[in-house]
Amino acid sequence: MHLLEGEGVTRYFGGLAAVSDVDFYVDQGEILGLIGPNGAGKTTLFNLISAALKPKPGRIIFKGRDITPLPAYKICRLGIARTFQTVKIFADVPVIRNVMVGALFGTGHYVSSAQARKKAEEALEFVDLTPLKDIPAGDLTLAQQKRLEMARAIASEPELLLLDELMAGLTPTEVTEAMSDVAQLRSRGITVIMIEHVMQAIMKISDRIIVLDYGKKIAEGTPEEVAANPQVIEVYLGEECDA
Amino acid sequence: MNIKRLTPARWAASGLLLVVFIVLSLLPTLTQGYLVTLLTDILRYVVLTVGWMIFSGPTNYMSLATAAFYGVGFYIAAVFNGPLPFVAVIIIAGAVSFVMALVVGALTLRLRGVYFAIFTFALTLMVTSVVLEVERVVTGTRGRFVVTESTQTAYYAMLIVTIVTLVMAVLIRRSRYGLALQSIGQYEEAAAHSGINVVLTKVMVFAASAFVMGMAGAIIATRRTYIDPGIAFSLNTSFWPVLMALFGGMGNLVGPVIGAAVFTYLGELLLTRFPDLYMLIFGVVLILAIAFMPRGIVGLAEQVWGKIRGGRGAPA
Amino acid sequence: MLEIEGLSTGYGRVQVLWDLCLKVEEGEFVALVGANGAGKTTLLKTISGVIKPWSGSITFLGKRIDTLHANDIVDLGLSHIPEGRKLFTDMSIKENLEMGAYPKRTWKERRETMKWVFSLFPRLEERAGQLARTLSGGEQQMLAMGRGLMSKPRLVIIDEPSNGLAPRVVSEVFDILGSLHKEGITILLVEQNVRQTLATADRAYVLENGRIALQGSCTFLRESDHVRKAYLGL
Amino acid sequence: MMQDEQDPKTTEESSIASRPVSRRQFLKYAGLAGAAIGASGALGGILSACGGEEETTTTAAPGTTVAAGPTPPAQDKFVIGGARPISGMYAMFEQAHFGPAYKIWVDDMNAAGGINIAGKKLPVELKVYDDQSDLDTCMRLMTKLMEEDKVDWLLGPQSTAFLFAGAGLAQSRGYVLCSAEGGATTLEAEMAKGSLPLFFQFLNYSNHYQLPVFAEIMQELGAKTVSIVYLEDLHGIEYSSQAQLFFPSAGIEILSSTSIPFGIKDVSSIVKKWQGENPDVVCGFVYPEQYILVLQTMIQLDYNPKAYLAGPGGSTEVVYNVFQGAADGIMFEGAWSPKQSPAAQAYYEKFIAKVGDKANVDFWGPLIYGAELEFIQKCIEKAATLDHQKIAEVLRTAHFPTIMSDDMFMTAQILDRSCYAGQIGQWQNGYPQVIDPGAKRTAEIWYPKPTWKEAAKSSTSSTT
Amino acid sequence: MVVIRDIIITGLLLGGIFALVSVGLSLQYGVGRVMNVAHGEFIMIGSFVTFWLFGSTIHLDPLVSILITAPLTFVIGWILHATLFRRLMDTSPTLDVFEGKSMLASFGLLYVVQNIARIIWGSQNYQVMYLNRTVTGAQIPLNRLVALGVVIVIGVVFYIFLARTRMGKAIRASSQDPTTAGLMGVNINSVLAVCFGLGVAMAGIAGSLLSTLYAIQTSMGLQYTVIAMIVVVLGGLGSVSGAMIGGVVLGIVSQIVTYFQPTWTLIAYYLVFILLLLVRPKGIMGK
Repeated sequence: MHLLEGEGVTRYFGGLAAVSDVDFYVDQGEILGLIGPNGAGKTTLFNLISAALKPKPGRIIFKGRDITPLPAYKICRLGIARTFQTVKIFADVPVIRNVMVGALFGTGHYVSSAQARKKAEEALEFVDLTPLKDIPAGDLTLAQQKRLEMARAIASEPELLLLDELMAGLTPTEVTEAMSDVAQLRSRGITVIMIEHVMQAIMKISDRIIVLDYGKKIAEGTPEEVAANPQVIEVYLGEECDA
Repeated sequence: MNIKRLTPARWAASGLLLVVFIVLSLLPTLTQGYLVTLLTDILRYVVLTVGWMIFSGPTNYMSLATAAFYGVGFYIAAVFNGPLPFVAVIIIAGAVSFVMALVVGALTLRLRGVYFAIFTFALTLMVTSVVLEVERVVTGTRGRFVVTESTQTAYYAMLIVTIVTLVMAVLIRRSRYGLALQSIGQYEEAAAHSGINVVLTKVMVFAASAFVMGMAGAIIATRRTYIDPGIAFSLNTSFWPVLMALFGGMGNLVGPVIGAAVFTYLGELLLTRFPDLYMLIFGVVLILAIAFMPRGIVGLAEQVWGKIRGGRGAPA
Repeated sequence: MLEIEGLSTGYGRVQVLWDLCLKVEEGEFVALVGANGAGKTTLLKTISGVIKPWSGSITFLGKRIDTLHANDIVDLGLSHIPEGRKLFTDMSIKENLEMGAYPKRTWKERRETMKWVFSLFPRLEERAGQLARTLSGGEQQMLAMGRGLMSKPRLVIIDEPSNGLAPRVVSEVFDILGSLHKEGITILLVEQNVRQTLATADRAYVLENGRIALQGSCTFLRESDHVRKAYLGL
Repeated sequence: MMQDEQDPKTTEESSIASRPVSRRQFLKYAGLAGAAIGASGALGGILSACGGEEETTTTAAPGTTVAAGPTPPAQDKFVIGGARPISGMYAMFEQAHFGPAYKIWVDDMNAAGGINIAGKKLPVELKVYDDQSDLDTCMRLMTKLMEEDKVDWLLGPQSTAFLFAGAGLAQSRGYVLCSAEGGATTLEAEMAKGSLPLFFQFLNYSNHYQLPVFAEIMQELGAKTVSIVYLEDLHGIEYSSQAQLFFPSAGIEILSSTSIPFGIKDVSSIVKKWQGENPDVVCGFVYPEQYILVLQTMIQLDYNPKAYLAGPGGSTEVVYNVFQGAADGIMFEGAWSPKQSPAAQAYYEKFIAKVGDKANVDFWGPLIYGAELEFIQKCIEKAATLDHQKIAEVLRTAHFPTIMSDDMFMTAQILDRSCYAGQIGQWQNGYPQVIDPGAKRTAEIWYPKPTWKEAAKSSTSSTT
Repeated sequence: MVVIRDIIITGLLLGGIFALVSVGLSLQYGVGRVMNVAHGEFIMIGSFVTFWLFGSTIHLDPLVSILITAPLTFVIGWILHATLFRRLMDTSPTLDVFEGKSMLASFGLLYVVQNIARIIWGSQNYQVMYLNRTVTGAQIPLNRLVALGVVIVIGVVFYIFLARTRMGKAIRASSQDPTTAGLMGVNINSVLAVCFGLGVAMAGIAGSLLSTLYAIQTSMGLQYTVIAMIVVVLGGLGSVSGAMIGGVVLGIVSQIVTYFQPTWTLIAYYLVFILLLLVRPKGIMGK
């Protein structure tokens, strides 16, 4: 049984298919990369998995259970946490309390404030934000805010983590760090689906990659397979135009 | 776990608060007469403003339904005070407002921004019209006589409701639900994806704030001898708590309390000194406050204090 | 023509651009590349006056523009074609183009200018009366570019024109940029499609985390390992 | 002196339906409060407060400074206070009907050197607060006037609902409240029960005189049928329900009775209904805003009943002027006429001088208020004290001549019917006439009323 | 049948009046995001200026007086936006905050305008008697017909203004995407001030006509604001044609209910409004 499975997942926006009949799965402990040009439907797919949107038609199955009809907060409590492409942090709330939200509400079982704080501190430690834990989250840099989102997601004890462009805007050094963070997540038993534009990172770290274009799945396979796929090269990297 | 956060400043503040409440609870024995009436009125606005803040402060949903919940409490008192003991009437009034807010909240809290404000505004008008029509058809008249309570009874009842409101506000603010509300206000979507049951949280807190509003209404009704729907559901009751909160500053709980107190007292002063110009002055003050004191009296005080202390004002 | 010095800015309390310097000479075709979130769009918005700089200066045609409002900057001959087209979807194509000629200087000549734009984008002329929202993605991008040209700019800054377009259309867009450049219009282009961008532009800046990480001629950059790694994952 | 002091259990609110507060209940509150504060000190405070409650709660009433017997008071002015609608929906009444009457009286009094209390002349000071036409504010300000400002005399609040609430409030503070402005049967019942011994009603209203008199007039004219429109407010509801009592017993059939809300914007369907019913008389128990709309619609649809009775505001020349004389022949609740007596003519001129515009004079209230104040003044002077209980005794029984009547007196705390200048008026050539049956009638009734066009043509309205 | 015909005709006429009092608010919210609670106060100002001119020695025709009330109210609106609302815009971090603050500030404005008017004109009821007859043959009141005519003219003129003129196009562009309109060279601040001024001017025009239809008094504003809010939300915030349709819908609903039970009229307004908000929060014409 796959950890998460999507069957014929489709979603239209005003006549245009943002995601069109996509089948996908991810297994326990895997890191799945999701790539494609801007507007290919990657974030929409995340929204469908995390129930920000409902697939019409299509089904999403998590650990053998059809979670399609569930509201977003229940999805989170079942163990699917996410981050956002455009950061959605609670800007006026201190960093630590941002993370505590995940710990208090996202786990699906009762967590005392003290436990939540402890968990939040651990999560912040993991993303290296401990020194900044008491300042308002809005004062962080964008890169730090991305990490904060990850911490908030981790604090909800997910089994599956959806990372949307975690590495956007990072310097090469930071990208390397972020990669090791993701690898560490896996060693903690967290399965990851990540959308990423930083190719070098996603190629290196993913076990498997799905390529979307115009809402359709055009390729799937190991990084090597995908990188060698001519269709992928054409749509994703742009036509080769020799100067 | 809160003990370690009780710094000397907090001790001092708590002590001061205690003194204030002791003075307030002894007051009717010290002075008889108008001050008690005025204080009851101020406390009423403290309850309404803080009640409004409990929900609308962190979530940024501007509710204009205060008059509806307050008015329902008002009416409950008109109908039941006398046959039932006063305490029961207050609690029933709160409970009915609570239930009403549950229903309203479940229906409307998906509306955002100005739509929510207009909806709650129209709701108040509709409740007024419906009650008016029901009274005309059922009782053949427009209003009702209310079994009254004495000035002091009403004062103490209002004081207790004020304390309940403040305690509730502090508890909600400190608790996980306060954090949840704040998260909802800042980014509703992210809150949902972090596991917060957004709808339930909003509706429950909305209803809790309606609870204290209903209680305040029931108490004031017993000071009025006679009421009718126009009196119970005055639109001012919806707008004033918002303005008072804004006037005092929405950053913390002190702001609304100060806002309500200063606003009510200032209003009274102008009303009696300049009866002809009162509303005009009031309007001008309001506009200036909104335009030039975005963080209210408390914000202004902090800024001034910051400047005095070391030239470094509070962040704008 | 355009000179940026020591520019810092951001949103709210978050700084996005750090002490940034950039120069575009008259007649140049300059590209600005960098990862998502590196600050490219922010930079363009700051140039065109949508975002106010925190510090630093922006000079256009010898005039400080960092204190001006967006509408005054257009008037000086700097046109910003925003990311995601940002068309007025409830207005017709003709009206969208007219809006492009909004500054008083160009409003009077809008009919002539429109003829010129139609000659660049013949498909727009065929559909002049249609609402902008009915166009396909490629046509919308054409319209956005056409609209940006209606103010007869000396400098066009253009943000991600290939975003979400089919490959064939993308090359069409680049062809048009090339021909505009040949007409003597100075261009500052932001793109993700690095390969094609570097093939078309003269010179490029690489933006990383709100700072210029690298700059040079496109030929040089195409050979750069850094660029290849960051963008192509090769 | 104070009723409350004799029975401390009922505390201050003895009037309409108060309930004594038991000590047990108070302990309950105290317990709750104490728990909430979490401080035993506060608990003690409330407990002691509770004890205080049972000792005395009455406020210093104006009479307390005055010793018994005709000793002049120590104070050197006589303050008369009121919470009045300076702004808001009732402001027009304050502007045109009531406010000027009070000011005239104060001016007159001061011109005469003040009010004479036991041989000492006290200048009169008027203290008016704006209640914004809001009952809540009004009650608070009335409390302030009584408890903090400790005024010597209290003006009644404006509008029936306010009066209901104010009567009990003043009663509880030991203040006499004389009201002209509004009133209703419900309050009369309370007065009959004896729970409002300090309340006196001067204005004529529905059951007590106006509708019975109107029924008499209709009988006299031979009108057999009536249609009613009334506003969904206390005045409208009150009048329409009284009409249901008085009209049928006078042999007049009510064809329909339609209620309308505030803010209605089209009444053509109602006027069309009347066209179908064709009643002899239409009664509009509505305020000027709706009255103007109803009349305008009737003119537009050219529907002209034989008589139309207008509610409050129908008696003002302002509203009459709106129709540029077409309203000639309209009857109104009221009423008095300057032609009635030299005193009325003199008061009319004084009133114009005060409001500055004769269009602003109302022909229902002012003469009554003028007479009311004159009557009160004479009663206070006769009582020779500021003790409200004693003044109330005088008010109950005294007979004085006033500008309205040679013999003005109260019957069961309500001004006697014989004292009024009139109950129903009619506009005739832009002039208000009293049309009560009998001696009070100042002109023959126009019946049927002229058509709208005739009226507009023939009128010598004051606008021209 | 006669009843149905009557309801439709009077409903249409009433709808015209409702549309008249609403178009201005629709414009103010649609483009400027100001939910102007003081909207009705400007209607009142228009009414009283017209009344005053009518009663003065020149005895100005109410329709002609629009030529005075409209520019006058426009200038008031323009100044208010250029000072108060622009400041609120500059100091508000988000659009939501601005909407809330501007609504509350306009509540203060309500007090100010109403009380200045009360000090000038007092609290009496007045009305301008004008064209108070029916169209011969049909029972259609002429003054209401004129009001309907004027609102149609306003609608058409405004439509042409929006469709044809440079400023009109700028307004449309700004209401769709203010930032991009700025990139086109549109001075957003001035467009917003003009729009707000136009909205207030429309209130002024409505006031001129209302003074011939209903009793006017200085406290009349709020009831028209409430009607306008309902109509505008019915039609979809920001849509001028929506305001027209919303007005007519409300007018006909009002006449149907008045026919059966007049006291339910207001309840029906609010009920229609509340149900519509729940079912279609963006209004009839909303997208």
